[in-house]
Amino acid sequence: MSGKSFLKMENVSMTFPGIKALDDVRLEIFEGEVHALMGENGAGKSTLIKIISGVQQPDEGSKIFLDNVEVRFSNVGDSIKHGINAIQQDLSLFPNMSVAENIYLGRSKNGRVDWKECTRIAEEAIAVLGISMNVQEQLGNLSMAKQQMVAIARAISFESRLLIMDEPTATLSFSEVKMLYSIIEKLKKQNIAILFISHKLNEVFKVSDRVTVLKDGKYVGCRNIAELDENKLVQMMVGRSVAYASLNQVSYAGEKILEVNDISKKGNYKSISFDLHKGEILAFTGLVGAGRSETVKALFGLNPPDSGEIYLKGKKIEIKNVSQAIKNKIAFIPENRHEEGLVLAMTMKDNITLPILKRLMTSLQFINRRSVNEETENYVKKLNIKPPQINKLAGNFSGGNQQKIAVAKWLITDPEILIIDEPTHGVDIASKTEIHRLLKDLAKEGMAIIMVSSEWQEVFALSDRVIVMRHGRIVHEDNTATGDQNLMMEKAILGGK
Amino acid sequence: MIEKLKTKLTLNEIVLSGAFLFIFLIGIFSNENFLSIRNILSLFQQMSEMGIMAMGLTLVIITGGMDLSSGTTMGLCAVVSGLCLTHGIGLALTFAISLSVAVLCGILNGVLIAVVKIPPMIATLGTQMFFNGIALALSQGNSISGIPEKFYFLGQAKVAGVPLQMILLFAFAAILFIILKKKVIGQQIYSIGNNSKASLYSGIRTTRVILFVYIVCSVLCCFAGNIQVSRVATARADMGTSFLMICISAVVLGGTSIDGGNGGITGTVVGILIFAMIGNIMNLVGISPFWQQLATGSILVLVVVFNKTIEMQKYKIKSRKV
Amino acid sequence: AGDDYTIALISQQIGIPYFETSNVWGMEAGEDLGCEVIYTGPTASDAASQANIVQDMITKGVDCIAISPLDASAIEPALKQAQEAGILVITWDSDVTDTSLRSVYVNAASYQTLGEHLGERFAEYMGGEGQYAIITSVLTSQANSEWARYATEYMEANFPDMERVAYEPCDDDQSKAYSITQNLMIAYPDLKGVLGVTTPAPPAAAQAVAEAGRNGEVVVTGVVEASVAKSYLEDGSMQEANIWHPGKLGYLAVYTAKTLLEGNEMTDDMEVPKVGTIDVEGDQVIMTEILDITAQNVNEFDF
Amino acid sequence: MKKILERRETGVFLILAILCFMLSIISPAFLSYTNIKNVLVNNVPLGIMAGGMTFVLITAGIDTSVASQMMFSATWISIFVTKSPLANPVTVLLLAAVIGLCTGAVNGFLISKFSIAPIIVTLGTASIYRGIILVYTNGTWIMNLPDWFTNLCRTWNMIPLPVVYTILIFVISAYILKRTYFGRSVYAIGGNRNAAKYAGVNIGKTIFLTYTYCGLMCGIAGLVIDSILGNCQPSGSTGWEMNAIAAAVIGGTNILGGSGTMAGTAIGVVMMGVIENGLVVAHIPTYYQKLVYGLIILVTVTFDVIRKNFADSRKQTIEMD
Ligand SMILES: Nc1ncnc2c1ncn2[C@@H]1O[C@H](COP(=O)(O)OP(=O)(O)OP(=O)(O)O)[C@@H](O)[C@H]1O
Ligand SMILES: Nc1ncnc2c1ncn2[C@@H]1O[C@H](COP(=O)(O)OP(=O)(O)OP(=O)(O)O)[C@@H](O)[C@H]1O
Ligand SMILES: [Mg+2]
Ligand SMILES: [Mg+2]
Repeated sequence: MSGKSFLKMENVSMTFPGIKALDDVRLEIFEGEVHALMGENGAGKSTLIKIISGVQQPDEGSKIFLDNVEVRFSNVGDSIKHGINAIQQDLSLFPNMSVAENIYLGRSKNGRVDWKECTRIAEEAIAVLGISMNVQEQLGNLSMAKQQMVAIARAISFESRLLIMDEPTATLSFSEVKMLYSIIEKLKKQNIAILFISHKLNEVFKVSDRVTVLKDGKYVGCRNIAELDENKLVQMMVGRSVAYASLNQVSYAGEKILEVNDISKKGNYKSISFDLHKGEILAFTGLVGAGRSETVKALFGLNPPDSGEIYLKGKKIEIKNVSQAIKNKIAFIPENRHEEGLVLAMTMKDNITLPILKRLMTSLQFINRRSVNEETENYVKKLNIKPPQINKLAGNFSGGNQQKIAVAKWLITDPEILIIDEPTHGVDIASKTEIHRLLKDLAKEGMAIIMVSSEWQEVFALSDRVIVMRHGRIVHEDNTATGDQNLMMEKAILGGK
Repeated sequence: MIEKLKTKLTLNEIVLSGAFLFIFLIGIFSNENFLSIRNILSLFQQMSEMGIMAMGLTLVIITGGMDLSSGTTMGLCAVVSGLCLTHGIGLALTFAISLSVAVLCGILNGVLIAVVKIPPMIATLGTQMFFNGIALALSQGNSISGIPEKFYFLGQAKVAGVPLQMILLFAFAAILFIILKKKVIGQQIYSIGNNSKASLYSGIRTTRVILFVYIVCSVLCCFAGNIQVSRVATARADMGTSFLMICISAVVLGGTSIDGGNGGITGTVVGILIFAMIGNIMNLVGISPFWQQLATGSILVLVVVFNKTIEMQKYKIKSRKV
Repeated sequence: AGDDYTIALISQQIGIPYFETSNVWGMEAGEDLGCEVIYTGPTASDAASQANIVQDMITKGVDCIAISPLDASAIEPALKQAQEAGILVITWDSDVTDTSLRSVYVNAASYQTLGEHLGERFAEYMGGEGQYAIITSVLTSQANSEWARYATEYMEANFPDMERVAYEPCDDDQSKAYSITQNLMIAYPDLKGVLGVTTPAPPAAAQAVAEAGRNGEVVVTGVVEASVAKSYLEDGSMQEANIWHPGKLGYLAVYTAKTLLEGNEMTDDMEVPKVGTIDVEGDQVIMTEILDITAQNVNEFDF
Repeated sequence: MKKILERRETGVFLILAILCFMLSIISPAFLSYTNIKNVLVNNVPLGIMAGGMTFVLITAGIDTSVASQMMFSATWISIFVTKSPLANPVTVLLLAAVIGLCTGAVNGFLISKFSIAPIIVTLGTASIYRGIILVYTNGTWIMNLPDWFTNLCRTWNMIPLPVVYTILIFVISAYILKRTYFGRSVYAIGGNRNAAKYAGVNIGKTIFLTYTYCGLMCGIAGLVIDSILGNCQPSGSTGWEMNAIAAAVIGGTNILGGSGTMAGTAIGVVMMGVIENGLVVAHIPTYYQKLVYGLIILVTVTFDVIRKNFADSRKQTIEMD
């Protein structure tokens, strides 16, 4: 692959107060190639693409060339004009607007909005994806997966020469991912370059032609994918090799702790029944939008069922709100750590101790700073949170470490049942293995864990039992070790009989 | 020393102290009476009602909320106290009744906001009119005079030369300071202001905390109302209604972010003090109160803009250095 | 320097035409008499902030506080402090409940006198019968409420055929007074008169009446300055304005203050320059008549 | 048809219709031409302000200075028409527009340039604008505006002109919101600010223009209120900013940004006017009017939020067979 150079960046640096997110980075993208950008959490990938798409301006001295002409993007409009479009990491859409308008917005620069044109463009874009959707529907009414598809439709509907995707597959499951692959193929044929960010190595090897690796804001190297294998790539990213071991051989399952009997909620989940044992990791999987999050939220009092029963250690309980769930020693780590998991503007120690603050009091009923620090440091060590600065704001940690903080925050409550939704969502490979090991250790100590995951690799590597959901129902249940993986996938896509 | 201060104080605190000193100096040079003990004490006496109300608002605003009804809550409590007192009800019982009315107001606000989930601005805009309506209906629009003299202690008594309400102001400030900085509920208030969803998932009873905050705010308004009733020996339904905007301005001037999540009591007290000093100085110098309005608005805008400018500047310098 | 007195002339609310007239004349009195007059007052009808202003005036060390209290009792604690500080306190325009707190009350007319006079004049235009409404400033305003009360009581006692159907506040906002009058004419089709006891009300009411084409059918009178009332009196939408001369009252307040500060006394039938002869009854200095301003004589007034 | 039923405005419109029906039973005069005209004309200045406020609220902002801006413009206009020989309908309209654009632009500049919370900026500028006119006029009224000026807002052949102007302004504003890039950017910013940025919307410029547009509305409202009343009270209309917000919110504008329409705001304004008028027409004693007023607003808003929460909780969050 030796196309013409489309985008070239040299000496790119980006400084935030107190941190240098990018330090003298370079990147070159050829026309019509798929270029992967890799690196650990916080390596600066998102920052780099924010610069390419004009969201942020780099430090002085940074150079960007398009077709070998130096350019400066002072806002997003500039980059769009040059044919650069991006799907940003966090879903960037407008819930109050129609699908059509979400796709159309940002186009009309001469002041007028042409609604017919708007509908036409949107319908075309949706058709390209090969799905059907009413484009007049308000976006907020759609499921997360469909919203992600709209984001993709939006990006490809522009006449772009470079399409940037920052972890587009993080919220997609494999059937949509497959569709994405074929779209990428199609775009490539039209000589459109694609810059692709993902933490899923298999994906990278599947679609990309070349890969650039960043580490701690610095340029590590750029290779043809053919020169690499997984080990070498991980070596480049992390600086050491990481074994992605399968941990599910050992099961620590003990006595039954939770029994869910035929719970239903209109429009959310239907006839859900399952058991959970101590020391067991039970995975809920399926396509995105299958209703897994809705189901597990029911156990945490966030989405109480209309009918059905829940038994904890043989006793019937009702979980109508979060505090009842907590009283029953259930913990829930939500899938979106920014919106739901962490208080980003508070320090790590305040985040971690938030749920148990009442226990850490002096005799005068004041917060005991010493025990807060001790407790936090205890978990920092236990989970190997880096950097171990307990007074750093949670928002200033990298993604993987933020996830660990979220985990720590709940472990500190010493739960009997831990529900974790997408435990490694957006987490880099090294941190991912650490989190996996951590979960397994917790199971070993007797904790019952329910894990929701869209990543098959993760499911098969970690869980003892799998429940496959589709359209709000359980369609399949099996032991991971002995079960037929292909059958499971099939069920998830096509549903049970 | 200065270096130490620099690391200890936030930017906003430095700017605020600067503004405070600046106005203080203007006061000293414009009128010889400004620094007299008498004036300082009367300054605090005048600002204490507003200060107490602003402290309640601070709590509410830290949770990311807003209480537009605080002024009319104050008027309602004042009228209730006035009616009780003029109908021969004893002091203790009067306080109890007035406080329960405040608690009810707080509960109504809290329920509308935390349970029904109406945006705070809208919910309290409604209760603002509603409480004022009740106060007017109760008092039939009259100002209630003939408050028994035994009630005067609250707003007119002095302890060792210091007005009682000034002592109350600082007592409340101290209590709220401790609650915010040292107590669990304080930390919960901040965390709700930062991310209420994450707080809920952390097991914080957000509904309760929000209820608590609105009740505290109403109770403080009740104190402010009773102090004013005692100070002017009259109760009127319109008491406190002119405080609202000044109090919100002072809270923000004091460094509490209107979006919630940060801020504190000290800043609010300084903010109110700045506004009170402006009025005081202008009265002493004999400038038309219309200028006060102009000055208050300008100070607010100037300080906030100044703050932001330095922040941006600092940001630039820092990024160049690293 | 002994005669270099500073007098604080404190009104109920600054920025409303009535008190601005007092302000202008009060300042003039200051110049004529060679003393410094500080005119001030709250920007909104807020009794507590008037008390704050009194406190600041005490601190400032003025020689005399001449105040028109917003609320007859709310101001008393502050005036007590003034007295304790040895400051001469007089009231003007309206009085305090505890009369021992001030030396003299410079009185244009008591609440009762003006209230009854308003009622009497209004009733005459109404022909002593029919439905009427009163528009006041805010429900909590003492002076306005008292005038309305005395006027109502007077009419109830003397004209049994008159019926007060509404009593509405206009927040001293003329656009609100205007729409209230319109609403009243709809709500009470037989409405025969609107009495405005606050200055923004009568002109706004008159305008609403004129626009409805009911000049004369609906009587409008009330408390309002000649200059504001002029055009409405002339086009027949307003019948009469009843008021004393607020400027002269301000002048007299300053004059009285200065006289008392110098250790002299105000005496009955005294001739005050620019004001005229005054009566003194006990501790009240009374500025005689209430003006009845009509289309015929409106040009004689300069305020 | 289903669309109409789903729309947020329909609910308020129904409440309004029921209210009007009840009032017309209590007093037949309520539905008379004169009364309807009065309600509409009297709420024209509020309506125009609420129109500007709608733009601001949709961006998730707030403008607490609208009443001050309106009186700021009203005061200078009244001085201009009474003093200047140049005054004629064209120059007055120009003046109103320029003043409004200026006051609005100051707000917009401070908010977009320094990214300060709008409520703070506008609280500050509200006192500044009001302070300036009060200091200048000393609070005295400006009386006897000339006939040609007041005739601008007279009723002409049974057609109240101010209402015509307002309809015109609302139609133009609705067009801007619905059909222009600027209008859609306003929604985008309120709906998801970051996403708007990523979509290439110039946030600063749009915010600046929004507040400037709101200022323009206030400037025109100042002209209209002068012309309707025939004189100008610089200290008047205090607290109207809250009424403007309430009108927009009752009309379905989301105070958290992202949604709202001019039609809704128009209904909200009429609703506020009808309540105020209705309290008098229904002979509710003065002392209880504010109580009833507050209660109606509280109930309307609560009802709407409960309806929405309920609808959300029943929402199909996943596709089920
Ligand atoms: N606005 C900001 N202010 C301060 N620091 C920032 C800001 N944005 C990013 N950073 C920091 O810059 C570094 C790079 O962040 P970036 O989001 O580019 O990482 P990433 O490679 O995309 O990671 P991930 O895989 O977790 O998405 C991180 O240390 C982050 O904390
Ligand atoms: N129409 C909608 N309105 C409101 N919230 C929605 C809607 N659709 C999805 N969500 C929320 O988005 C989140 C993810 O939704 P999704 O449809 O992906 O459910 P899921 O299958 O349970 O999640 P996942 O498979 O990604 O773990 C859920 O918390 C859900 O409540
Ligand atoms: Mg990233
Ligand atoms: Mg999910």
